[in-house]
Amino acid sequence: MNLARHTESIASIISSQQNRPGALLPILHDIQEALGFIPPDSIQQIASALNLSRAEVHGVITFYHHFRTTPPARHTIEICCAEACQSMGAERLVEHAKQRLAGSKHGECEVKPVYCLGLCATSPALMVGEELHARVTPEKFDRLIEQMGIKT
Amino acid sequence: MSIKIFVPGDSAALALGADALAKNILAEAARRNMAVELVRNGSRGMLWLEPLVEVQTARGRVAFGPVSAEDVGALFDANFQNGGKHALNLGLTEELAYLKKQERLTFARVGITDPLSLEDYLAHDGFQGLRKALTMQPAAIVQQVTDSGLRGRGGAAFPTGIKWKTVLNTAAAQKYIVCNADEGDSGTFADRMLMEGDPFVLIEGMTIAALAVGATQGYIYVRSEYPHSITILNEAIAAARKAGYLGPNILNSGNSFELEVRKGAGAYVCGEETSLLESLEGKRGIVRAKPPLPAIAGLFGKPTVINNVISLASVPIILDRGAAFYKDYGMGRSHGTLPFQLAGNIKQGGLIEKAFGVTLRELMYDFGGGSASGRPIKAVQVGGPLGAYLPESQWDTPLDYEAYTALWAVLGHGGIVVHDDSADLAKLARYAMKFCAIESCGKCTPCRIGATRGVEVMDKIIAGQDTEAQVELLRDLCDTMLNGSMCAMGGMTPYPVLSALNHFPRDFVKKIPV
Amino acid sequence: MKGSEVVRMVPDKNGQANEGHSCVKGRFAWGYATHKDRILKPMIRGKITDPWKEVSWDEALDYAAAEFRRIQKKYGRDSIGGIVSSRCTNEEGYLVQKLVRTAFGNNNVDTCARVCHSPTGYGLKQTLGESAGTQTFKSVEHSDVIMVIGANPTDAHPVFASRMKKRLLNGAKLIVIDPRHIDLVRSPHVRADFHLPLKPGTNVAMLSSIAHVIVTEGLLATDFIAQRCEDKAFQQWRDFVALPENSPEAMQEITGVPAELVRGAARLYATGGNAAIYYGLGVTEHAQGSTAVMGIANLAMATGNIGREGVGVNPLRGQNNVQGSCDIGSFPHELPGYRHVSDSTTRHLFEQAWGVEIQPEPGLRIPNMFDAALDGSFMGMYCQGEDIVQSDPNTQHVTAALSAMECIVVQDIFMNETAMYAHVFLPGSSFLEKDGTFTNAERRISRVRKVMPPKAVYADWEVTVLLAQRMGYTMDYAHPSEIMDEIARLTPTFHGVSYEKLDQLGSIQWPCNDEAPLGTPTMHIDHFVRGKGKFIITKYVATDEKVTRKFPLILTTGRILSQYNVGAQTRRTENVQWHQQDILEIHPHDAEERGIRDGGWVGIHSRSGETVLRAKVSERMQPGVVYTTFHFPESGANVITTENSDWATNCPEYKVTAVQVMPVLESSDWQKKYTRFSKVQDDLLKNAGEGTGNKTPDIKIKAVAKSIA
Amino acid sequence: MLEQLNEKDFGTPRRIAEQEVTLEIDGMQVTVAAGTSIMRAAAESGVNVPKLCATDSLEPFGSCRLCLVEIEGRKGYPASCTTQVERGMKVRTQTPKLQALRKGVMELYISDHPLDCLTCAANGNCELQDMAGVTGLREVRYGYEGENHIHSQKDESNPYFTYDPSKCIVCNRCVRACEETQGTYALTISGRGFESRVSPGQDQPFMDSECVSCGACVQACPTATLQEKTVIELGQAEHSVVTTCAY
Repeated sequence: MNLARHTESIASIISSQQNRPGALLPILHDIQEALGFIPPDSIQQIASALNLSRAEVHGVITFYHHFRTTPPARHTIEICCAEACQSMGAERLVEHAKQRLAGSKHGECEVKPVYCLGLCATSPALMVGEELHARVTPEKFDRLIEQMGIKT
Repeated sequence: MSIKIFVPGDSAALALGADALAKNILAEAARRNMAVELVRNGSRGMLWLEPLVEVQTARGRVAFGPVSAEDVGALFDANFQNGGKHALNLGLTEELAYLKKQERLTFARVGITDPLSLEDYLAHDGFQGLRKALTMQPAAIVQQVTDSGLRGRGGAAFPTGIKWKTVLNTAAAQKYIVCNADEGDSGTFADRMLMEGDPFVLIEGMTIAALAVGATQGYIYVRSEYPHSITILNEAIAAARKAGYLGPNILNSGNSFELEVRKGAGAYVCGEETSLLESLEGKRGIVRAKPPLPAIAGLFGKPTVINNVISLASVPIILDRGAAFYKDYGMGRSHGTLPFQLAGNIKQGGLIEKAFGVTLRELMYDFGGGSASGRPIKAVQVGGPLGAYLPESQWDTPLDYEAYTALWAVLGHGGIVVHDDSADLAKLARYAMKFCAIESCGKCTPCRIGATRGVEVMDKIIAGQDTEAQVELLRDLCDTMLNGSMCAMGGMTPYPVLSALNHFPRDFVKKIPV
Repeated sequence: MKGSEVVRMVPDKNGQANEGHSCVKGRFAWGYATHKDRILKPMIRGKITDPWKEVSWDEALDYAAAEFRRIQKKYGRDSIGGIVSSRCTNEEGYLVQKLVRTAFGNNNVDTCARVCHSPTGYGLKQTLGESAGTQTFKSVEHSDVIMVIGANPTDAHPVFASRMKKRLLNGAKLIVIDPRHIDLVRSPHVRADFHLPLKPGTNVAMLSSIAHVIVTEGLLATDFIAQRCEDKAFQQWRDFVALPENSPEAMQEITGVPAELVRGAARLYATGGNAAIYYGLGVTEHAQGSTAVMGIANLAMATGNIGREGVGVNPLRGQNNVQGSCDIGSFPHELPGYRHVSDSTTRHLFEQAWGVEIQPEPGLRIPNMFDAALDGSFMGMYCQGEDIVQSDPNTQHVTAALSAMECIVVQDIFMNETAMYAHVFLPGSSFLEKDGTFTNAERRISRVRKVMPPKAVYADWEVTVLLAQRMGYTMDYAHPSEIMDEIARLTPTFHGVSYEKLDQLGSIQWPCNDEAPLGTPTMHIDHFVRGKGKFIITKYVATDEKVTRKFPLILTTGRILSQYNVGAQTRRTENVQWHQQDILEIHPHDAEERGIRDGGWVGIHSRSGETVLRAKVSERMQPGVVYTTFHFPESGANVITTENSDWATNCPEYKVTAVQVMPVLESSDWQKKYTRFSKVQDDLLKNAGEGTGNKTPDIKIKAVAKSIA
Repeated sequence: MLEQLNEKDFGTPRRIAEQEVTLEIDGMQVTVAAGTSIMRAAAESGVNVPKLCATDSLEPFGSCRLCLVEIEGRKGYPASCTTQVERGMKVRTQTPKLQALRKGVMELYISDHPLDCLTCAANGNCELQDMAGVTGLREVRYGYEGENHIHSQKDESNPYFTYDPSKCIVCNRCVRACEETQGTYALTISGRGFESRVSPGQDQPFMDSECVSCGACVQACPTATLQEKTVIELGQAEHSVVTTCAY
């Protein structure tokens, strides 16, 4: 996605949101949903639209772990590592996932921890995009990888 | 005459293949040219049975679970649509002990109604509370909530009535109602289940709050890890607004209340009320100094009611059935019910709404059926990642705010995470510090530096390096964090750490080859 | 400090003007004081083509005095004069004007305030009765509405801009009237409620249309006016302003600002609560500068926004002691305290104190000096701490005049542009090397305290005393405090001022006398200094500087944060890292039309001359208007400004010059000539050492600036 | 602490109000304007509560947690900078518990701070150094091999001052000065938790940010993190003179 198209789509997102009180987070969410990340050089555009400084917008982006300023891997798997899932083997699942994806191309699939998807009675759980998976056994994880077409 | 089949749309069910199941049922019914009305209800809360399919029969709703997409053919063959015999047939849902022994007030409709059907909601006493509130003076509404004994269900357990009263008595051109749906505690999903199972009750509760304190704008701050809750809430809000229960002229009473969902962005600390307000204002989720209290100077500096999903969702029934009815449940100063969430290494995990006073043992064994692994239960963390670990000796204490405070434990948001004897409490104590280091907002020193040092001290203890001195240092650090921190993040991380240390000392001394 | 060496400079928390804040210049850019360019030895030369010759102080002063006397004998008493700097102290300014009126025996003394706020002096004197701002800076904390017209505080008055922003952040409303989209219009957390982007040179039209709204929509503070203002003048003013020709609708095509914007701003100013007007050189440096100042005073009186905290008419002065240099009588027509030379009682007071006869007629203003030099009747000048070649408009005219003169004495810390035309160079002293006082825009007199001995033996006031003695007039002061005592004795508004009281109170805002022993924070509280406020009709007259086919754009000039005035000090500090050269800002539309690239070289022609600058394509501009700063001599910004000036005070019309801008490949002829000329002068300076072959002795001072570079 | 050089810092800004409030601090009756912080009330009556993130030119922030006090009838240990005086309050600023807490906080600070006081540009004029003395810190039991910022890269892009993140205690005084005193908002804290650090613009050198180099942050900084290059070059000043700016 070249920079010019970025600026356009960001501009339309901003204009649709900027008059809402506390509009920064909604704007950042929409940009990340549209482009997969928040381009650092769009921060000036966002800041001036909201009459903030670049530093303030940068401070907010770096505070929240959900936001990222680099393009994401093709797939991102967020595995819950909180206590409930730990009690049902989340750590083993993370190890398994890492081994399983070791062979995959760089930038193909990234495994990230997340702290609680609210599926604590059906642990261990993970989320791919907005798709949830519960009681994930290593086998179930492997099937999921195949369905997602990730070559390892 | 068409057959009514219920397949839950709750995230837990979706995570276990409910969508594929629903598709298969419709396809199979079409193949057998049967007229079927499929309802995507909320979850009944018996999560080991999800996806739990129900069928409307003359005798009542018959439950089948856990159903996988492959079972559909066999179910139809067994005439399941009329409650026919089948291995998965669990009999009438209402008769299931797990449900029957609960006192479902806040969660009365969850699993029963179609979450997005206004008629379904109205048919189950929906908006009665609001209609009554519309006939009352704001102070009278606040009085009802105060008399009901309702306290903050997010974890602080602050009397909701008093909070509302402060906002009512603080004059301002603009006031806000903020719903804390960040639900970052591990082991908790009550907010999620309610938002996805009965969004209208939350909307009704917030509207009543608005009437009570004179607010015209409300926000629901939902964590980014709950995409489905956000979708369902937005649809419910749109439906409620179209039908006049929200918007410029609620039930042409002249009162206006607008409601908007806002998405969090991966910060546990934004569950703390002032950090949440900073986040809503589009800033870093840094904890504010108190005073001023949010009730006086909250969102955008204006008086703000900020309550948890369950607190707000419990208001309609209080207004509908009266304060005394709600107060009658519970014990001591813990009135009403709490939706406990049984999770972790448990055979029958799920949502159990009970009056205060029930014990941990009853929940874990009578409801939970013991550990999922079959091994003996060693420790139970109650109240999320900042809750204490309880050894067996404390499982008979009644679940009551004051009783738990006496144990140096907390009820918190009602999350119960069960660990069997394979759990190493030193590693869990280390995780408590690690979690605090990951989620600390970084403003105050005890938490910003303390959590990171806490992990390092725990590593030395686990590695057996001069354990005694390190344990003493750990206690000092916990004292600094407990008393020095600005908020519960750093202030309560010592609860799991010290409870693990005090109740399971053996885990802290054994030498593990590095 | 460490001994007599500056370690760091921090704002004083108890400073009543800045309350613990500073900007990059004051906080860090003080290295110039010990910069290697400092000239530390007096020098003289016969003609400006001769090399400089280093001489002793005695020889230089004797030579200067002799030359002045020779010129007076040859061309008459009025053939010499002096210029007071707005960067030197009150005491030094007082002595220079005293030297001219006593030793020189005429009134040919002027100050660079001529080219900045002289219209303020005139305008406010006519309407309110005192040539100074009416408030303290602190009063902005009580303003509900702030109107900024013809000023860019965040660049030119940064410390006050921060105080203003603090007030804006917690609720005050803001009206900005400026051709450019300056930072105050929109920057983080600051947003002007009204921005009226008028065409340069149409301030009076705008002010009249605002007044029109206030009068015709019944927003007048009628009882304030009845009590406090002259009724007849008000009636005339009201009827004039109410004329349809002054309505926002009528004025729209003159100012280029939509009428409803003007009406909105006017209503906000009149009804928004405490409303304060802050204005700068963008108001005064016009052909109708004085008229605009009176227009501003009219608005304040019409809405009763005078005489309490949070309101007022507040000029933002161009330099640290512009206010002071005007107060102590450096204008040719006034003696200290704004009292006209023709007022015989005042004149006798000074004649008696100084023991000389003072001419009753005003002397030459700076522009008159140039004209007189060209027609051979003004041949000698004593110029202390001022660089008229770079800061005055129409540079060729100025340099021609100076070249025609026979003895120019320049006293400065560096070899500046004017010194290239000088015959005697007397080393000056920086503010670190002398005691004295400055007076800022809120009439606050603050102490300047010596922290190191003068690098060139004498503080500036001592040099003036010595020169006077050489010309047969004795002034003896042991310490600048005695000079201030003399000013206090002779000037009613300064009666109560003394160094002792200044040390006690920290600072004093004049008038300070028996009625106001501790000074006067807010003026015109119960009555105006002139008794009743006087409304004055401000008829809009378009400037002669018209855009033509040949010169279709309007050039306006201004300041940038990191550089100061002619940049003599700041160009010799690390501030150059922010602003290396003067840049021409141009609207994208105008640039595109002319094939101008961002960063490319452009030639700017006006009917006065031509110069070449790098271009910056900027959305801040409005189509048809270009902008530059004048901090660097080689930019020759003033080569293209014209001789137009304010009708009442000759304050040059820097802000409106019709120009054409075209991409070019090489610098302008003027710049080539300038480069050659300054090269020659540098060489003449290089071998100034009496046979020692090298430049001024390189004193081993731990020059802090050097260690940073 | 070069007392005579730096005037007394009362910790929170002066408040102006009609009514006055009288309270007891360490047994002394103190009367101050309503809205004044306990910290300032104590400072005005000669009791200097330890502080690091508080300075009287900026609104209180309450992050360092050194200024905790005990108030009769109020549980916990409220910060005296963010807690305002109330009629009849009984405040204790020094108790064994407070001493332990302050030492605990200081031990954490110094566990992530270079131990180069003697060669540090702020030597003799550093509030962290003073507070370490006041709180009686004698040992840092965490050791120094844990996570730390001691090797952070210096930013010397601004010609007049240096930003050395290794000495930053994240007290936010610079960020607050850029907002409250100057109004440019060029600084923020980037990241959260342990790696929170001051960030001009988007984690850029000062010269590439919107910083107008007014020096308010350098003056507000309690340590050598933001330090004038002239002080680094020449060492601390030994006397000061009040004069008026020549610009």
